[in-house]
Amino acid sequence: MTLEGLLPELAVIRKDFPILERTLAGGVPLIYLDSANTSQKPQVVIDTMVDHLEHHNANIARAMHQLGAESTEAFEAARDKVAAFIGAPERDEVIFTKNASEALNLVANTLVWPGERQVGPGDEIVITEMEHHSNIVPWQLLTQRTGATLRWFGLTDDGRLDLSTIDELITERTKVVSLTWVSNMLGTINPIAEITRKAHAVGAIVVVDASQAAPQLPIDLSAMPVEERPDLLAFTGHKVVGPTGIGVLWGSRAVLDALPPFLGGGEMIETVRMEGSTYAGIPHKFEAGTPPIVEAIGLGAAVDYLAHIGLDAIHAHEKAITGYALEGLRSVKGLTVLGPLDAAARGGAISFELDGVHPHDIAQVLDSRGIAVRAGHHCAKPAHARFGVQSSTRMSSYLYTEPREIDALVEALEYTRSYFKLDRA
Amino acid sequence: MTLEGLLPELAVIRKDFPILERTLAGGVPLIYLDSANTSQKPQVVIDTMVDHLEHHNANIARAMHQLGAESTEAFEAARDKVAAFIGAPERDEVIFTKNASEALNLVANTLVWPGERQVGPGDEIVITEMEHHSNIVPWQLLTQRTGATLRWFGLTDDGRLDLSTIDELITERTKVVSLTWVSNMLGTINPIAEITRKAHAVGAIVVVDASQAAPQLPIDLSAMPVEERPDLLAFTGHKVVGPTGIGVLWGSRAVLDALPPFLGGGEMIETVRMEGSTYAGIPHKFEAGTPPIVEAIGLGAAVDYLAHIGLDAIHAHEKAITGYALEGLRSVKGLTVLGPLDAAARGGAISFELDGVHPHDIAQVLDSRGIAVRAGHHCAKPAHARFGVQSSTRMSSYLYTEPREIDALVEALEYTRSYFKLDRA
Amino acid sequence: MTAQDLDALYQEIILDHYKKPHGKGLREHAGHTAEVHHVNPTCGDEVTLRVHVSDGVVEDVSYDALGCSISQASASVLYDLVVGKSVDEAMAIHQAFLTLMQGKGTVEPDEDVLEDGIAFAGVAKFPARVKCALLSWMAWKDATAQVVAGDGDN
Amino acid sequence: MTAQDLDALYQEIILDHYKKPHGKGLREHAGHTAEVHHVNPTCGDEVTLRVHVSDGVVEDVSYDALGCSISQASASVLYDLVVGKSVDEAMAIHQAFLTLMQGKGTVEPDEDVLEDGIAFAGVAKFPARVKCALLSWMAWKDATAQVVAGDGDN
Ligand SMILES: Cc1ncc(COP(=O)(O)O)c(C=O)c1O
Ligand SMILES: Cc1ncc(COP(=O)(O)O)c(C=O)c1O
Repeated sequence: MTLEGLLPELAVIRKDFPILERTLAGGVPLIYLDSANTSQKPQVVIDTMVDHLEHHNANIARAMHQLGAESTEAFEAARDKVAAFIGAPERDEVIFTKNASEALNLVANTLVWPGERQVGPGDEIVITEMEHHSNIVPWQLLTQRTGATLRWFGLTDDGRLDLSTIDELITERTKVVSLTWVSNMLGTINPIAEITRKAHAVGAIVVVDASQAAPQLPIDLSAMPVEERPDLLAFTGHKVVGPTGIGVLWGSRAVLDALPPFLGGGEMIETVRMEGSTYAGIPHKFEAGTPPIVEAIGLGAAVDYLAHIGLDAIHAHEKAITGYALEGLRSVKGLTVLGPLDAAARGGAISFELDGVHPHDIAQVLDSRGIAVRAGHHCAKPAHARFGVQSSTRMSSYLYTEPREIDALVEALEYTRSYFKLDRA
Repeated sequence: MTLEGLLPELAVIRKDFPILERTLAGGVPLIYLDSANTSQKPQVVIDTMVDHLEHHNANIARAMHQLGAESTEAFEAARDKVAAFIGAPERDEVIFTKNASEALNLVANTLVWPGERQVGPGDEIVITEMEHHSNIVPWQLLTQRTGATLRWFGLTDDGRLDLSTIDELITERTKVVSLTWVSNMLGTINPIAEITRKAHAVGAIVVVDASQAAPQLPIDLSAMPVEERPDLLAFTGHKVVGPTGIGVLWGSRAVLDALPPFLGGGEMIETVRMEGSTYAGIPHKFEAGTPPIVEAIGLGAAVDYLAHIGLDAIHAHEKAITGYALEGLRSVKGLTVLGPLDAAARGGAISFELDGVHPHDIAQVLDSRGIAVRAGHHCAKPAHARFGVQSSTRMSSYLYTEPREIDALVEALEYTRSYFKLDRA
Repeated sequence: MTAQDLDALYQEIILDHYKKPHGKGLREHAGHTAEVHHVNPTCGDEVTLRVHVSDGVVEDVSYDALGCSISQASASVLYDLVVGKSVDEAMAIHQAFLTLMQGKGTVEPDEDVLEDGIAFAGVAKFPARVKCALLSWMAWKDATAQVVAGDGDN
Repeated sequence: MTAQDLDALYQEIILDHYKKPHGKGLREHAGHTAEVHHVNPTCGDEVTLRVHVSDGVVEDVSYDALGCSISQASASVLYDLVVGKSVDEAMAIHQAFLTLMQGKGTVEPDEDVLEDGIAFAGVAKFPARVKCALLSWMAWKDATAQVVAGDGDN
């Protein structure tokens, strides 16, 4: 079957991902619909890492020998690739962390300490009810520790941000607005530009969690008008076909320079004396210790791979698959999708409920047919609470997903209904 | 040539490390003497990572499907392997971080916040003048931020801890003693048991930086008498033939339970509500976000590899090579070794000065002959300052180092002397 | 898992308990009771469980649980197995259930002790689901320990 | 690097400047001066450098430097090249040296402008050493900018 917008070379792309050849217990082939959780890795990412480990491995920056120079060059080239991937105004504004969670904590953690941007009692931090726990807990810790107040954008019934309260939420007291670009549970794409403009008008900084956006939306920070450009943006390597152990924090030089150091140690210093130390400039200031070298290099290969296919094409593919999936899911009796129903206005993660079957049980039946989905709260408990559900089942596609996999999902959901004898109850 | 104590299967072991086949510019074979900076990786570590990425990749804990179960099992098995490697009393006391630096910062960072162990004005933290920057800067940040005082063990002229001041340093005011087990610059092996006993007697906790110890000394925490067992111990994956992007913090359950959370986010929570969150037990409490999954799995393979060869055998090998190297270096005119001269009492990192040539220039000449050493301050500026030097050259061996590589180093140092015409000056 | 594994997991007995759980709901009691709230952090399953003990006998176990079929059914089976037993007997049953669940599918359950609980033998093969089956049992143990220690209301 | 590269890096001129650096030492001056301290964080090389400008002319550059042959020689060459020149001329020379060093070995140096500085062409091929060569030049630019902006002592 062909669908408008699908990647033309889909069969070729699938060949790039060795795991897609896997068969599971009972000889069932794998149907991987859990890419919002973590994406699969193309051969080129794996090979790049292997080549590094087998031929160029050395510590970076500090090593003067040839392996050290090769390793440093590969690591810094990865920074250039990531900078290009998000259109960063400056390559030194790209900081490597271990995942998106660390990137978000880096920001929340350093805002506690003396500096231009220090947060204190009376200040307000605004987040949203659809955030991933990694963009909630750091701010809860920050506000508990500083006496600042945490405020929340609510959600509309169809899973969008409720912007009707924006003027009460974003005020002169607001120091930081932190929100996700694309929801990992509801799929919602948030109006980052509008909110950033509003936050900047009151002098607040904006942190964008791009963990779900980076895999599927073209991002070009340089092309954004400054008023609408977030000050900080985080994403995670393993969701953009890169390895685990690597994440990215991009920040404008002005804001990063104004933050005090996060972790202290090797590589982040200018000089260390017993009486006190001074720190290196960005990006090194925030990269204490031996960084995830081979992981950064793998991430460089990953974003190159995505860029080669083209983020516009990937986005179109996601939209096509998501639209097809929404349609298919609608045909299943008793199934309710949480979040926007318009494929054009959302990302590729679709969470749903099926009357009478708990998400774990759905996932288990699906798994017996080789279909991998996620069941649970997807690290978004407040969003689940908002919709009065304790957990949900989530399917999430990516550039390697085929329509026939969606067909298999829909069929397996029908099977689940019959397995649990829902029509007899 | 054979030397007492060398690993019997040295030639076979070398074959396990693909990079050792590398030739450099001009066809010169690689002589890698920079293992204290980062170690090379055996094929089994690389293959384990590739197998995971190609066949089992999935996010852990949260994923209920077969790939998720395989990935979780492999990740948690890696924790068991690491626990066994250091003889941890409990496997849940092993926390995965991104490197040793993060592990040390985790401790220094959480001691700032309310909890049984909170540090405040008047409290004292004791470290030593031979620490790596990663075990200095976190404590400088902690003391600056809490009003506590940082105190230092000095060094003797032959590069050992000056224990004569121990009674003035470790007192009722001491809350934490943090020190390296083996110095990455001087090679010194510190009397951890003695210092821990002393610190415990005054109720202080002891943090041991085992970044250089873990690669070469057998560690068995369970076998240590409790009074002499450190409370926390950190090391880094890339120095124990594992990948970058992974480090370990071991801590006794009692101390880890008493520390507040470090980074907030997915996986470290029990429940998240808008009004506040509660946290999971160890180890998850300290593992926010998607952990370095494939890196932990690679580290598991790495410590298994080392354990298979045997840490006693590796330690004996290191001693033999270090003794041989100390002897060879002594033959070079104008060369001074910094640190203890007795191979039995030190680790395998040997830093030295060569009269009349700057360390960079030495490293450069060595590099033209394929010999990789480190030149600089080795992230130990206070220790360099203590010995009145700004930088030094460091050779460091590991389980794959052969005596002929030491011969090549000595010969290249002679060549360096002639290249810079030292005898004519 | 295969389709066969699936059937081993979802035994009829489990599905029956799931559809018609025994003892569900929170009940008030005079005397020694303790209430606990346990959560499975990974999936969000929750249980609030109250234990009422009198003269060393488990008089009632009442609970409010949100979760999958396995976790619901296991609370129901727990209720059947421990109510009316002495605390010691009940703890022994708890131990038998724990042993079964942690046995990775290798432990042969004793029907005399575990009754409907033997249906959970299939669950033991799925590490991800063992936590579901144990949620209410762990909560029960915790609450009972509190009553016995006198921490509960009395 | 090969033995040939090594010779390209350590040209005689560089080694001569290293052994007998020109203008080394910190000197006191009345009038417009500024002092800066720069460090190469990776290797620890350090320079304290003082610039004395009068009537738009670089009257003196005095320095105290700890570092390798490349960094020492480049401070010496810097001294030769900029002292006595107008600030504008000196800045142009600085720019030419910078271009050479950042050219990865592809830039052909102009001997009329850079004099002994052309010996650093070989260094440009070694990224790890470019920083050494630039340390004092960056310090000089920083200090000179401060004097010109009037931030220095006067
Ligand atoms: C003694 C010591 N401590 C800490 C570290 C820091 O390790 P990492 O850079 O992997 O965090 C190192 C190595 O660089 C070390 O040698
Ligand atoms: C929206 C969002 N934010 C943050 C994260 C955290 O990413 P990581 O677990 O890699 O830190 C995730 C993924 O789990 C996510 O989907």
